Amino acid sequence: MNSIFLLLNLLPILFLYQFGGALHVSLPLTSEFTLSLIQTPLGTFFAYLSLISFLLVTIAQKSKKLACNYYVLQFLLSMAMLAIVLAGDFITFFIGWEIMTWSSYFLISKSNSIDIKSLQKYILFSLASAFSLIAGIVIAYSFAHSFDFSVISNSFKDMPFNIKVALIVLFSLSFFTKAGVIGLHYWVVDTYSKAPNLFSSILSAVMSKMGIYGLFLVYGNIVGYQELKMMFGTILNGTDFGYVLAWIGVATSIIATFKAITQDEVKRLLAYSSIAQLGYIIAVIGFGTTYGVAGAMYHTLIHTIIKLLLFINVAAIVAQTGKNRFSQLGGLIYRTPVSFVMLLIGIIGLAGMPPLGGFASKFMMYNAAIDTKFALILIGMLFSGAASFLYCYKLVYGIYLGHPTSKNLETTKEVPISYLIPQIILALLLVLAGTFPGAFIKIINPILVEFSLSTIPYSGLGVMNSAVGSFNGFFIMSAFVVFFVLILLLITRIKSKAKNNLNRFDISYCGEVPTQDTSLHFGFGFGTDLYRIKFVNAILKRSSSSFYESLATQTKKTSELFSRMYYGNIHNTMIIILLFFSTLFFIGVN
Amino acid sequence: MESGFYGSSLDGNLKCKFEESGLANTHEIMEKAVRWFRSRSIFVVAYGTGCGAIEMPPTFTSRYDAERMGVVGVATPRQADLIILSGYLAYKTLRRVIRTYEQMQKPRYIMTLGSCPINGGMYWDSYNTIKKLDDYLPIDVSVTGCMPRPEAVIDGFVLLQERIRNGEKAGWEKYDENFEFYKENQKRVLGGHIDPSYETDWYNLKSGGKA
Amino acid sequence: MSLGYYFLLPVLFSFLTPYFKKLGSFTLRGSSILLSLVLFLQTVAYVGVKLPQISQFSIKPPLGIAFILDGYSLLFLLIFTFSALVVSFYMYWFFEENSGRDEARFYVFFNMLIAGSIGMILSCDIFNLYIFFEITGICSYTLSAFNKDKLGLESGIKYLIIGSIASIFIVFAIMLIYLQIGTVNLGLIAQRFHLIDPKISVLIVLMLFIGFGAKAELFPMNFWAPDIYQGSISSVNGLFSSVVAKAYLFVFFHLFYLFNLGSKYMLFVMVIGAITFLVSEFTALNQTNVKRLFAYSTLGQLGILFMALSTNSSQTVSGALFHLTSHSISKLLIFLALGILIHKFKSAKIDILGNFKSGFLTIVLAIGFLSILGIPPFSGFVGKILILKGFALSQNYTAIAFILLVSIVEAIYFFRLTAMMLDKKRAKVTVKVGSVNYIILTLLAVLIILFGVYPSLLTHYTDLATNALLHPTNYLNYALGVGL
Amino acid sequence: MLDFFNNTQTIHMIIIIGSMALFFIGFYGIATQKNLVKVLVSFDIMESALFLFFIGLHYQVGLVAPIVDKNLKTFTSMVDPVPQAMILTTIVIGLAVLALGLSFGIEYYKLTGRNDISKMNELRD
Amino acid sequence: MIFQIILLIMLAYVVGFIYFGLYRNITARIQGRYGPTVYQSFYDSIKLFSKNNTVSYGWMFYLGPVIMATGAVLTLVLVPVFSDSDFLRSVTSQGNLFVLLYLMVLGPLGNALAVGTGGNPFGVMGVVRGLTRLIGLELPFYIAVVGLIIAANSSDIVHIIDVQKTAGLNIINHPLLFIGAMISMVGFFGASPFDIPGAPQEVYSGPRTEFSGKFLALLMSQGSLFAFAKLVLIVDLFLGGADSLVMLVLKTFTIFVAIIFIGIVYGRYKVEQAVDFLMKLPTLIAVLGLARIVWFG
Repeated sequence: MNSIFLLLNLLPILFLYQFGGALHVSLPLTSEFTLSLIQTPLGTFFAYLSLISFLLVTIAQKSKKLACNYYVLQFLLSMAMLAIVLAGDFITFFIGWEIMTWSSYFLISKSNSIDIKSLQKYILFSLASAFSLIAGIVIAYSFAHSFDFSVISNSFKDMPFNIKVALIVLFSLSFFTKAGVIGLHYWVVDTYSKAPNLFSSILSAVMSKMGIYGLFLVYGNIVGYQELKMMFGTILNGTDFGYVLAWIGVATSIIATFKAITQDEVKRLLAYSSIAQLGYIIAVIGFGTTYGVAGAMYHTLIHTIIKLLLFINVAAIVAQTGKNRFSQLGGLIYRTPVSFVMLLIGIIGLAGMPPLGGFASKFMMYNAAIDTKFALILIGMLFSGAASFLYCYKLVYGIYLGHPTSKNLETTKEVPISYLIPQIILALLLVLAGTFPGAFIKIINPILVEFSLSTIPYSGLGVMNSAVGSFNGFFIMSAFVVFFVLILLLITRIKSKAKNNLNRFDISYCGEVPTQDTSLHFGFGFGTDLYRIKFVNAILKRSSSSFYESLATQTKKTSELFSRMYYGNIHNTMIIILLFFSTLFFIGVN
Repeated sequence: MESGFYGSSLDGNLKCKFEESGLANTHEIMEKAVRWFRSRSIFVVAYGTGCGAIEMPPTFTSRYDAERMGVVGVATPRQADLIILSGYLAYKTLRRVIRTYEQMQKPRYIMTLGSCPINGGMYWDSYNTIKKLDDYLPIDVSVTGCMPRPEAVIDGFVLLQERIRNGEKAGWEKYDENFEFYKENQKRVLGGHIDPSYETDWYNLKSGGKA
Repeated sequence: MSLGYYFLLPVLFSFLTPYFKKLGSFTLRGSSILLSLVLFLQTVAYVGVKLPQISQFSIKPPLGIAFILDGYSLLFLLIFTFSALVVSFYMYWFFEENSGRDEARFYVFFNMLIAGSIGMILSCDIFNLYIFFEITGICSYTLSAFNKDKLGLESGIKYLIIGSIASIFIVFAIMLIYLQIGTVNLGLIAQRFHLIDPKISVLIVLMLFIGFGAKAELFPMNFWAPDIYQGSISSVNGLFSSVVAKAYLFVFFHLFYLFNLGSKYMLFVMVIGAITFLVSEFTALNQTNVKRLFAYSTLGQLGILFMALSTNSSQTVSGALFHLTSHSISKLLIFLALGILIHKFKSAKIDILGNFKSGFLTIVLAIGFLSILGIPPFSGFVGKILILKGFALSQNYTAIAFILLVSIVEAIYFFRLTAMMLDKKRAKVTVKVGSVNYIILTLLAVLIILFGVYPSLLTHYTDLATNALLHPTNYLNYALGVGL
Repeated sequence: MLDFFNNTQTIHMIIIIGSMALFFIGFYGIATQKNLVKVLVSFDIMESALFLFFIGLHYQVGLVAPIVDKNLKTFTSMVDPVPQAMILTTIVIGLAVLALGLSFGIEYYKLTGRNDISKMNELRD
Repeated sequence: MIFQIILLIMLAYVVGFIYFGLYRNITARIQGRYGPTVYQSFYDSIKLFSKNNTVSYGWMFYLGPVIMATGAVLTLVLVPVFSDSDFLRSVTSQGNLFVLLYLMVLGPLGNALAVGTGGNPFGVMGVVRGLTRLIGLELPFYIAVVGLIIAANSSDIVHIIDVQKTAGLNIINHPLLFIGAMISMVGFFGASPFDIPGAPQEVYSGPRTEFSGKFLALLMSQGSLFAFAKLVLIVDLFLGGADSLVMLVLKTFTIFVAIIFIGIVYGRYKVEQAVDFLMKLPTLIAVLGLARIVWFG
């Protein structure tokens, strides 16, 4: 079963490769709308991104015995995403969007840990996103009289200003919900953490990117960055619109970062981290400059790789140990060393450390912010980046380092090879992305042309150019490796009888002798300091849940109020009908 | 364990190479240099038992300033070269002291303050204090007095530095050589509940977990 | 074949039912299936024929009685006969499982119900329309009281009381019309309606509005509707939802557009529809009985249809008719599938029904739910997007926002049910679906997907229907007997 | 004196007033009465009022009933037959509904011992 | 080039150790003590390298200090040391200020892995405190750096140095940024009042709890390299770089002494106090400086 769907997942990649950018299909659905698929550089980028992610996740699923319908739904989901990114009109886009919504809903429901409340959260937010999208679509249609992207894009300039704003707000809301912007992220964490472990990787790595794709589509293609600039005016070197968007993104990333640190469940942490990373993308996506777009695009790529890697890693560990909390894990480094190295590479990328790809993408975004002189935005991004080290460390410490918190962790075996293969591929990609950041410029330039922005100069595979400085990823990577090896050689030459592999209880513990029962794992002590910092405490103690909970309560109350009318007294119903008639009659006659 | 005070500070192979190439003299010089550096930098973990604990702060602070001789306090036994036991040791304390001592990296030294660790002092007939610490742990320097003044403590440091410089046989070597002896004595006072010395290689154990 | 057979055949079968009963239950059930099949095939035969078609009895209209089949009624005819066919197959299974029930009573009124509903949409004479209205009404009262227990009888009585009020209003209206114009022919009435004194015409319109509105379950005249759904068996619920309510809706808008009422009335109906939609969807949230829940859902969908059909724009109306068709199919699917579950669990409480385990039922129910919510690639999506598109073209953004916002409320309970079906933690009871049900539910699900994937199949007919509804010139000509 | 009544206008006026009075009696009945039988009776009264109203308004002095017998000389001398036919049909329907309602009521009364329509509220969530 | 790198590392090693010796000495003098010799840190380092034993808890524990040292060396190599010479210019042009900002954290994070592997909860507590402190600590420094980058419109350090030649030193042009950066630097040097992560009394000297012998020596050595690199960075950013060794020593020493004097007179903040403080006054100062550049520059 797995192999069949592996091949099935491979097919669209080959198909796309075969077409090589010239795909243009249109299929009349009714006399009024046509389904059309057009391959643009932007769409192709996202198409490969999602398809390859699905392929890798399918490889990882080899060791799980999944039912056929799971694979079918997953394939449907991948096709829906393909439809979204290759869509040439809004109807195709929306159909793909909704199929994505429900097929993922059914996939999430296959998890063992899911409950109705989380499912409801997921689907309601997805539908709210979809309905906001369709509202935008029909409003655009009412002016353009077509669902076609190019037609809407052409007629956008002639729409009234308030309609333009309404369209941008509606589309943005829809895609923000998918990407999990703060305030609209209420569904994200529960869903990511309770979905099937491997499917979480798809949710975080690919599905949230559909929101990003939508934002690119709307800002870049439908509205156009030039038009955004003309509509809203400029501030510093960027647009007003971009500035507002950037604050939304930065707030998202800061708040989510702090929330991530205080999580005890591994996947919840990853979910918040995902929100935070998408916050970066949203922060720069509206700049409307070459480097803004490039940064957002590069971070999309890198975040997809990292989150796939991390979620697959965590899924493997959860499958292997049956534990999913930091307070229940720990000390796995000597039991599952390969997994540890993979996670390590992942978090180095996530933290945006130089030799790996994570840095190149962050560098691009920072440069975009400097280019537009959005200094405070840049500070916000750097700040959230600094805070993110804490959760990166929590991730690796809580699972792999420290002490095992239970007996069976001491006998855990290395995770199955099918989990490791995609991880190794992704880690290699991450290393390559850091070593040869210049390769990305070649990918991004056609997209920049599509958005009619200036392109980035290309000077060699290793060099990442930007408006305000460049760096040589290849040099830094090789220098790092060389210095590392040299220092390692040096330190191993000093034979000061390193007493290797000590008993894990032989630690400086104030003269005490810790035993099996001593709580030595600091997995749940993380982030407690944060509550005492006033600013962070203010973030942590607030939650969007109270708002949505009260919304739910209000809805329920309204519902109860209305259902009180339907109390089944036929006599009163009759009187109401008669009164209604009389009222209407008097209104009508007068 | 190599003979010689400096232990394996230099690579064994390197030493052989020195000797083969007729540079034994160089080796000698390096040995001396290492000993000198060791004597100039002594990291102390101050185990404040008994009344001597009060003498240590003045020793390290402005008035007597042990730091000028390279003697500086650290928090963990892993980093320390010297442990100062500043008074009588109850059995309970002894257990911790042994643990701490064994966690220190060789070369490691013990310095005691006052008479209690030497002969029990005023606790000579106590039911739960150690009378003669040297039976349980090898003492390098005993500073006598009840209590010794900081000057005396500093004198003890100087003595220790001299002994290190001269390459005299130190307590930790005795401990290694007479390990069984010391363990027997420790067992006698601590009963059967002697702390593990962590000889087992936990991380390579297939079954894992057992110390 | 004359249109009269649409009425005559069911009535004939209805009267022959005691005879069929003597021949055995298989014949009885088979006769109903045969009747539905014949009617459906006859309707299918009309597809592609030049419309409108007229069948006159003895005297030619406007004096005589006639049945007219135009594009608008053809669509409804297809829905009704198809629903009848599906329900008759379902009832075959139902009576197999529940032997000992009064089968003959059901079939008598079932056949008559079809006759009445079809008569209502074909009749071009307001008095005949009233008669069919009453026939449908009486049959529905009896069918809703098919379970002769407390609940069934209560629902029968309630339905009967409401029906009586509605019929009094309609009779009054018809009398006033006749007094003013002196005719009962719809064509003539439409032609001369503007001649009536405005005050009287307001009264007439209001009376018709109350009469048909109360039956078509409009707020605030629909407080009875959930009770009726709760008290009757689920196949009858399916009939009520996809046939009876739609028949009243048909007449409502048929008269609405024939009388060519002004935009003030349109706005009024739209607002009433919107309120119906809002109130019903919110109320549905609070339900624990699955039949009541879907009754409210039906009311809500009728609300949308009222909103959309009253716009007088061909885009919206066409979309609404598409949505109506898809809603009929979906609700039929849902009620029939629920019928299987209710039969198994002997209860209609959601908490209890959620414990079933059947992959097939889960899939078809999910398809039904998604379709009603208007999620692609199911047929409901096409209907909803067409409606929204229509509203967008008339730049009625309030309606769009309203529909979308309330749809989220609708989604709450639909997905609560879905989540309950998918919940692994519940104690699961395996439910076997018989082969008959397997076939009909699959058929319905396939239709939902088919119309969603290939809407041109249906849009052709909805466009025809829209044209016939909004521009009834041909219909009027036929009704007036011009050129016959 | 009696000629005054032999006037179409007057008769129509009386019929309108009378039938409306009857109608509102029925109206009052369904608005206030909770006994199922009384409600059904009220409906019947309302219907009857409508019938009277309709038939009455089509009556004109000097015209005969549209029944083909020897009194009927010309078609112009009879009242409009359509209302008559309609009312006949309607009466039949009304009767059927009434009968059905009463039978429901009887069955219900047998099961529960109640016939108060405002207390029929077992159908609720 | 390789020769130059070795030269630079040796220079940094020597200067760094001497600075740390001076640090201890000056501290002692301020406290009214005689204090150790200037070379004391060097003695400590040799002694630790020559310890007979060193505990290790496995390969990650082994690699941690190595990663940290690598980070320090890489940082050192990428900071332009001399302003007007080609000394290592081909190397420094491969990176930029952002690379440095992140490289400065790479080492500590690498070491944190080793601390975690060591399994000592006190060590991890120290790491967590350090990372928490980092949230506040980096803020003023980042603002200062961003301000300078925007002012020079380049993240290339050499360019920032060159700009100062014509436009005057950044310490004069942007004093607010300098103040912010200096307060951060106090923390980066692990000086009071921001020295909570390694508090010996509370968390058993924090991240270094389990390190002994050559690992501790390596950590100390990289610390001095790193300190030198940071000082050179500050000099490059605010004092226009140094064109000769004498100027370099002079300028770095001035900065160093300033940091010592700030650090020595304060007690130790708790971690939340430290972050709270850093988020308020220094950040405000730096933001004001930044606003001046962005809006009025």
